[in-house]
Amino acid sequence: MEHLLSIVIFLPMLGAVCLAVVPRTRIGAHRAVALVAALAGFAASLVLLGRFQSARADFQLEEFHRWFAMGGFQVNYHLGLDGISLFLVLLTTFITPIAILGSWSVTKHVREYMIFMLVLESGILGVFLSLDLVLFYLFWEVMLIPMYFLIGVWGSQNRIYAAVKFFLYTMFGSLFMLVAVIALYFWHGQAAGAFTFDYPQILAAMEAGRFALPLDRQILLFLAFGIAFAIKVPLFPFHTWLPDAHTEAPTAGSVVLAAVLLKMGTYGFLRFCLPLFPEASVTLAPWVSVLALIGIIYGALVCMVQPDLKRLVAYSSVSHLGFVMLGLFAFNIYGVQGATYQMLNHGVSTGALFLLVGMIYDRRHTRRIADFGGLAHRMPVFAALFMIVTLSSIGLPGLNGFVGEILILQGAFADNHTFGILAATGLILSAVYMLTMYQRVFLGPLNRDENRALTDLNLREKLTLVPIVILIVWMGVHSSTFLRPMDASLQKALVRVQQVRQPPPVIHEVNREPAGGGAPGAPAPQAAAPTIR
Amino acid sequence: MPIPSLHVLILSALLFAIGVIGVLLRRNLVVMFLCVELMLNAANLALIGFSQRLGLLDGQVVVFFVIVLAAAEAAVGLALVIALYRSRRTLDADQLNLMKY
Amino acid sequence: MNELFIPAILPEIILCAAGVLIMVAEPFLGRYGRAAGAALAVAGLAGSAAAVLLTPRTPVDLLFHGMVTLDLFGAYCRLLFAAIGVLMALGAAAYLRREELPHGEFHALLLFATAGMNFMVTGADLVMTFVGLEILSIATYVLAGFRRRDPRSNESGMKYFFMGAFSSAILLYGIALIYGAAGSTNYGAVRRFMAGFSNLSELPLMLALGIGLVVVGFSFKVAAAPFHVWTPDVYEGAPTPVTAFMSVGPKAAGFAALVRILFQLVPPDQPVWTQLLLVSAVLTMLVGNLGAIPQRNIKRLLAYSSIAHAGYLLIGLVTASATGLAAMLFYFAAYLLMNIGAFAVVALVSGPGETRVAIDDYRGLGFRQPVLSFPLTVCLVSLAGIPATAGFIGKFFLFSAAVERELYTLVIIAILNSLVSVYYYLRVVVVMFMQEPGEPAAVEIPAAAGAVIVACSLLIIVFGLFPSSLLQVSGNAILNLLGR
Amino acid sequence: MTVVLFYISAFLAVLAALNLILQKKTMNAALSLVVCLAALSIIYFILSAPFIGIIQLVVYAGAVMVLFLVVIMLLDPFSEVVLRNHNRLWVFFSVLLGGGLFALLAFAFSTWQPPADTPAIPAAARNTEALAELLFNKYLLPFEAVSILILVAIIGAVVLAKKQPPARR
Amino acid sequence: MNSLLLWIPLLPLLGFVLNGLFGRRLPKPLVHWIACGATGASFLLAAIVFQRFLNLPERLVQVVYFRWIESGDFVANFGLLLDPLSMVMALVVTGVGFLIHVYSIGYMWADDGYYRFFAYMNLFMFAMLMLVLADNYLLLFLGWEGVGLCSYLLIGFYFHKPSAAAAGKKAFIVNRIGDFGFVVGLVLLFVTFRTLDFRTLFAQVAALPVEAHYGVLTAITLLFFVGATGKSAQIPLYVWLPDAMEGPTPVSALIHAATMVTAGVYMVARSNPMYGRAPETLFWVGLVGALTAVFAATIGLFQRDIKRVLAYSTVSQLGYMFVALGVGAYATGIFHLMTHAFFKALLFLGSGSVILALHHEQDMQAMGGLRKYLPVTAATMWIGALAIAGVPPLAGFFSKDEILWHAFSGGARGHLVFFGLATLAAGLTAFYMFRLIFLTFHGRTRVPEDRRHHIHESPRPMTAVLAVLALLAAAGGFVGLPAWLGPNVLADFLQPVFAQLPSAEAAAHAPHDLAQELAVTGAAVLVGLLGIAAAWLAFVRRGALPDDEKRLGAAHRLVFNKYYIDELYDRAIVRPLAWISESWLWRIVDAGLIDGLVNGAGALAGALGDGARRVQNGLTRTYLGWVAVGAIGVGLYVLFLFG
Repeated sequence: MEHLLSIVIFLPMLGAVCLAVVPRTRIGAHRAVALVAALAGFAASLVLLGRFQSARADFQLEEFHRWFAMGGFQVNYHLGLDGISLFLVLLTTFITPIAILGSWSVTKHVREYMIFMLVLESGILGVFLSLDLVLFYLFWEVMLIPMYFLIGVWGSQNRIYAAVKFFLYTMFGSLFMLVAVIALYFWHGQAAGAFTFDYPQILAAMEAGRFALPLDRQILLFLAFGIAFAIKVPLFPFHTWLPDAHTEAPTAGSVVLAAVLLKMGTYGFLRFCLPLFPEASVTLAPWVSVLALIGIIYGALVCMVQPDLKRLVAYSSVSHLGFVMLGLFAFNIYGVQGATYQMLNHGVSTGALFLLVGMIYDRRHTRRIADFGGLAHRMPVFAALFMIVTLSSIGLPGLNGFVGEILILQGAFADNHTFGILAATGLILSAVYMLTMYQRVFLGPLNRDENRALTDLNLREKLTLVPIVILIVWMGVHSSTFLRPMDASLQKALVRVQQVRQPPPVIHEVNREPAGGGAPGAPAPQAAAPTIR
Repeated sequence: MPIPSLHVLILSALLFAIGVIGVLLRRNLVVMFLCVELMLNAANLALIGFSQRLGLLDGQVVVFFVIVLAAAEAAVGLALVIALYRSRRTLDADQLNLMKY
Repeated sequence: MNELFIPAILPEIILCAAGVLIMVAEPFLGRYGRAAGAALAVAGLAGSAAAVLLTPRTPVDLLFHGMVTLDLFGAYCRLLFAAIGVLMALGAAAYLRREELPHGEFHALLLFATAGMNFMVTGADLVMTFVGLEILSIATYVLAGFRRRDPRSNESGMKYFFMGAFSSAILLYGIALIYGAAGSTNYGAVRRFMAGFSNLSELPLMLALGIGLVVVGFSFKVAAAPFHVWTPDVYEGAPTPVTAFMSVGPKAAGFAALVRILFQLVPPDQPVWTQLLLVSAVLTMLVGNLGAIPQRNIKRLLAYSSIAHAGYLLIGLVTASATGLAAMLFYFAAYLLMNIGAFAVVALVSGPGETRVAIDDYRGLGFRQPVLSFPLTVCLVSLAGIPATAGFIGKFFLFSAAVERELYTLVIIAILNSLVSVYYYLRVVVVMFMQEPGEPAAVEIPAAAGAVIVACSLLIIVFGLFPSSLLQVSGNAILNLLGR
Repeated sequence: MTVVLFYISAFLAVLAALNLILQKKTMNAALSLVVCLAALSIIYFILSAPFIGIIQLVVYAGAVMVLFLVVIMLLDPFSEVVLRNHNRLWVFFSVLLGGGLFALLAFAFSTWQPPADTPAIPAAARNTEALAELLFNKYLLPFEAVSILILVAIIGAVVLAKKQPPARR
Repeated sequence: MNSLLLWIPLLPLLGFVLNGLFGRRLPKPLVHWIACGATGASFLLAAIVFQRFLNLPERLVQVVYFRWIESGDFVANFGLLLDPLSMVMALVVTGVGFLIHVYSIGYMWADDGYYRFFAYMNLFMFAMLMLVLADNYLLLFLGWEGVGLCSYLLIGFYFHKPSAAAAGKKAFIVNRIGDFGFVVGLVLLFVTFRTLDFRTLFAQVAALPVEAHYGVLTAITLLFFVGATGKSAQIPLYVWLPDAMEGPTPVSALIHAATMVTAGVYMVARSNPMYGRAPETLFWVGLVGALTAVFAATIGLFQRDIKRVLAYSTVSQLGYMFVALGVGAYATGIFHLMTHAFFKALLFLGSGSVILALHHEQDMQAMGGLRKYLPVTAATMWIGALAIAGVPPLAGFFSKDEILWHAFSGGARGHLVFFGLATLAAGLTAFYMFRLIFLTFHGRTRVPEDRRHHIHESPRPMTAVLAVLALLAAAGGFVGLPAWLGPNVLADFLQPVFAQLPSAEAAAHAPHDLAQELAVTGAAVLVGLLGIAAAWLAFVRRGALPDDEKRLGAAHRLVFNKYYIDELYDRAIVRPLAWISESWLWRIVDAGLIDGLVNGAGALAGALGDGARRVQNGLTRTYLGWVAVGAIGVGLYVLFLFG
């Protein structure tokens, strides 16, 4: 089983190959094969979970092969798993079968659809597991193509614009990343004497001091990597592809897009930007954080006025991912762990939201909020499930969203009080837009004739949602299942950036001051730390 | 008394320039072609001039090849002109703009 | 070793013999003529490839009194040309039948053109290179005007001819200047002559100008801006298989010749042409990519795309590094696969008389003709430089070479160009898969053409995922060329 | 004597060239080129390239130009437009380009410092012999290659110019 | 003990799960047996635990079950803390909760969403119990938000009514605004003390000297208080509570009177070690409480909807509790919380009984003279009204009197202002409560003829509950006798919780001027009686009706429309925000600016492309010109480099 990671990555691809030979007309078989392949992927990733050693911070289950070379250029096939990628992998393999199960409504070119879904899954898994920068880039880009097709072929009205926009936007960023990867290769090679694209090796050289990047270069590289990631996240103001893509994509496309694809961006920041360019990260953190904050508030505000369900959910992603970014750039364990947790949460919750919206879209072929109202009368189960997911999305304690949000807020606040406070407004705004939407769709009188004939969820639909709901509760109640294994790796990822930023301004003295509130009596080191009095 | 090679070369350059101007100015395909021939000949003259000045015969060999080439080019070029004329009934270069932009 | 070392030119001999044989045999073969012509062509090309492979490598570059050189670089290019020829011969057969074009002549000209290209890349003397170039050019003029009843083809041939003849004259003048300044047309001799000047600014202006004009001549061939102007018109009007050929064969040959001139005629450690090439590269990429955006005709689109690719390839020359040049060599191979693949599809879809060449004619092709649409998509994706394709690997190393030389601005421009290119390549994909299908365009797929299409797309992916061997070979070829 | 002859020929060549580009009638233009070629051939003789001079006369001015004349007569001998349809800008531009090229080349030539002592090249009968020596030894390969060139040209000319086969479709 | 404790909140949760998943298919009796059984069992458990608790040497139990959230040193356990305070709360919550569950059997019997109702109620019980039993702030916050959710669900229980749906949403969002403060306080707390656990935290806080002023503590406590204003409906976040009356009446009784809305009070009391060291905050707590008490009471004067009167009364009474907290009389605050739970639940349930009898008529204009139709209801409500008016010896008297006394005698800043306001509020309370009583039960009935014979007293379970609550409202006050009358059992019991710093109770129980205290008591009773008398004069003697109040003109309109505060919020915050979001952020920034830039870049590329291809004019000679230009360009380059 030393190829476990490869197996996880390529199992879906294998399924796609199998699908290619199933005759075109056997739609049932296409669905079954796809589902089985995706489930097999999930099973394989569970094996991964079983073999994962939580206490280790470094990469596990590594695979290393020489891949191709020209002259001195050596590109390797290097895979590895750590606490950061573990759950993202699991999330991917968990969401994909659900997304496939939620795509029964696709009747056009089912085989190709399923093939693209599976290839997409492979691509995403590759992104999370690659340790060679070129390999990473390869997977990063490859997964664009199936997504592009999924949006463009199986999407709704404005799909072509959305698909092309998605592709170009993402490509724009990632090309810069490619240049950065190459530049890093040379700079590392010139400094350390060994030319390699191997991420752990470069990092090790940095840690050992063999390779030190000056700040200006760090900033350049950070920006080049960062723009690719920021677009994927999407960080304000690079987000405008997302409402279009999410809205126009078919249900499963939106699900995968929201649940997993966006995480590639935040994952990138965490995996590459923070450890590789700590000084630049620290220097630019205020800017990133401000953008993240704008994203949180701006996304939420725009959400409030969206007339389209999917668009609303899409903008809510902007807001939620803003939280994640804010947490990452707080550079403390709460923030980063919360952010990582929030990635999973967002994957589960928003994925579920898109599934739910898809179910109602399948019935009514509209996503306009104004076309609904009072659906809870006809579809109580649906309404209840929607409610649970909504609550998860607005961070109700006891459900998954809260754990991430509170940790992020804690992290952000510990880092910068203002950021923390501003971010907390997201709590209010998310409740506003989600509950308003819920009210307009499900509550009130059932006053549209088209809605009277609606049927509640069928067994398949319930089956797609139940695992998610279970996960939502589980993650909300027993978060240590997930927090513990990622702990060591996250601590490690933070080491370098924390070394740069010292002393950490997180410890507060309870400052005593005279009754009149005059000069602070705090000793000098703490004087720099912001304190609320 | 030897001919100053500079003069030969200047002549060559002059002819070459005239050829270029002719190609650019004339619209008749055949005349344009003739101007191209003039350019080739200018090059030939330069080669001969160099050959003479350097005392190396290689230049003349090249000219030999160029003449052959010119013949071949003429054959193909004129065949193309004929084919074109058959389908378009014109020799105006400016009407050769079915494909543009 | 005997200077008249026949194995050195055996591939060309085989090619010419095969060409002549086709011409001679064709009238006697009657209805088998078509198949036999193609078969003979393929055999000839295969023979030439075999000859290349079997020829012992000699370090001597003074074969035939310094006319040709036998090195890895030349061998690599000749193999490439043989491959192009084979793909062309296979892919074009059905087209020739459909358009009722004289196939014997086509194949013969194809073989001769290949021979010409071979001379271009093996030539160690400007005269040899020039003659090779002219063989190639004249053959291509004819091929471009091959559909002689079609005014577009006439026009294409005519334009190409004029532009070609004009730039040949310039090239020739450049050769004259070099000859005059250095006293020789032999690469080695000129290089040694130049090596005598420690300071480059002492170089005779005439020599420099001569080299400049020679570079102009080949830049025309590779469609580097501003010498690219002929490309869209000529590509659009020429018969599609010929367009395919022109977009890969002469371009590769031109680049190979440029490499020889810039790194063998000019001492390789004196990259004096960098700025010029850089400007040209930038211009070429911009013109090609921007010009492609508004195109509605797929052949014209691919023409602009081929200009753009010339721009990318020029990056290899600009870097003047082993990495860049090797990347360029690799890119030749990748590029020939994707372009021939794409044009093969275009040729099939275009229909009798090449009437269906608008991009909109591809509407609904996607799921109806997957054997065409998916390979075409692969080709386009590869042209766009998206990973897991050979096109990506090529671009990756080209960009790497540029970064290695710290040509960051160039790289940024190049990647922005790639982005633009993605847009227009995707448009074709959009039309094929995503727009509502128009009238059914049932395209019959002949076996040979289908095989070419599928083979190209498969190889694109294979070389995209496992490029090692090809990279190694191209790297060695360049090291060999640079004498390292 | 030869010097005078050279300058006269040179003058003639330039004159003929100018006539070529200014002449209205295609036929006249072609004839001016013939004159120009002849003048050049004289110069070749003067510059100790008698063999090339003869070839120039026989092959070039003779055969090739005849080809041109035939084609001109075959096609549309009297249709011509010279400068009439051109805007002044284009004329200016063309002349500028030509002039620029000339200036460039002339400047390059003027800076040329040829080697001080050079062997005289064999002239007259020796010339042909020496040329042959060179052609069939050193330039054997290009010489052979040129034969392919001609072959290609023949094939091409035939393919392009032969009568249309009756349409079968 | 450990597992018993856990089952107190867990049983209702189980009830929720059962009813939530299967309730739709279960017969109604089973549904309410599950729900009431769970709550009842929970109450019993609480009682058993109480009994054992009393026997413990140290009355403090903390049990950690598992680690809920852990990141670095940020640890939040799932752990329960039982101390006198949470014990009292648990008893009140389960006790009142159980009664209201039983009441609901009758009240909700006819409703389609029977199972849903009970499921939500059980969930509420769980959340509320988590709130009071949590051993750390984060878990408290879980309960805090949980009760908010249940409040949302239950207010919007009649979701087909747009007003109900909107009211539910409003409640949630306004609560969230408060929670914003709470969360910020929470993170600040953690940043400061690196713990969220009550015991660890309070031990740290207790180690600080009392007399100093702590900026951070003031900030934390103020932020927590923001949370409390949301949950406990204080100015400025009280606006949701009146709207919350859209929910079924038992919900109003349980959640919006007896338990949930007191969570803020509980939380402040729970945090007393911190508040004790933040006198600035305490001042604000008291001030906000006092102002709210008066402000809400004035709005209550003119309301016509019987439940809205009670709602504003609740807001006002909550203000009272905060006054108590503000002067440092935590135990008194809790005492009032408890008595208020009894009498306000009673009043709400009574009004529910009225509403049920009148087929969901809530306007008091259409009531009157119901005494003879609904004798039990009338009698119990009389008791409740007397209790809230502070008539001795009913429960309200003791608690209110104690608050007034503490306000009067305490040393806190502004205590006399609080005292004045609170006394005023007491009078107003008495007035509007008896306005309610008189308008509803006395005078001539204004129920239309045809509907009169439908009026029946509520079924037995409901009246029984009313009776029990009346008993509690009447006698509940005796656990907190004033010092001159006897031992204050409750305060003594709670004493360990509030003993960490000198509290107002301690001061109050110290030897003091008995005459002064009696004077205050007398004044309070007098004010209450005055209020009752005024109401009697106006509505019995003069027989005024709500419609007649309109004659008061602008003042009435202003008060009746709740000072237009809702409209103010709408105009000042809600609409501008929506406008900015829609017109500016979305349409201009998003679609216009950013996408404009993106699409503009595309268009620019397209335009450039168009330009680039213009070069391709199809004319060979132009092309040749370009080649010549290129050649000259190369020449010039060469000239420049080598010339």
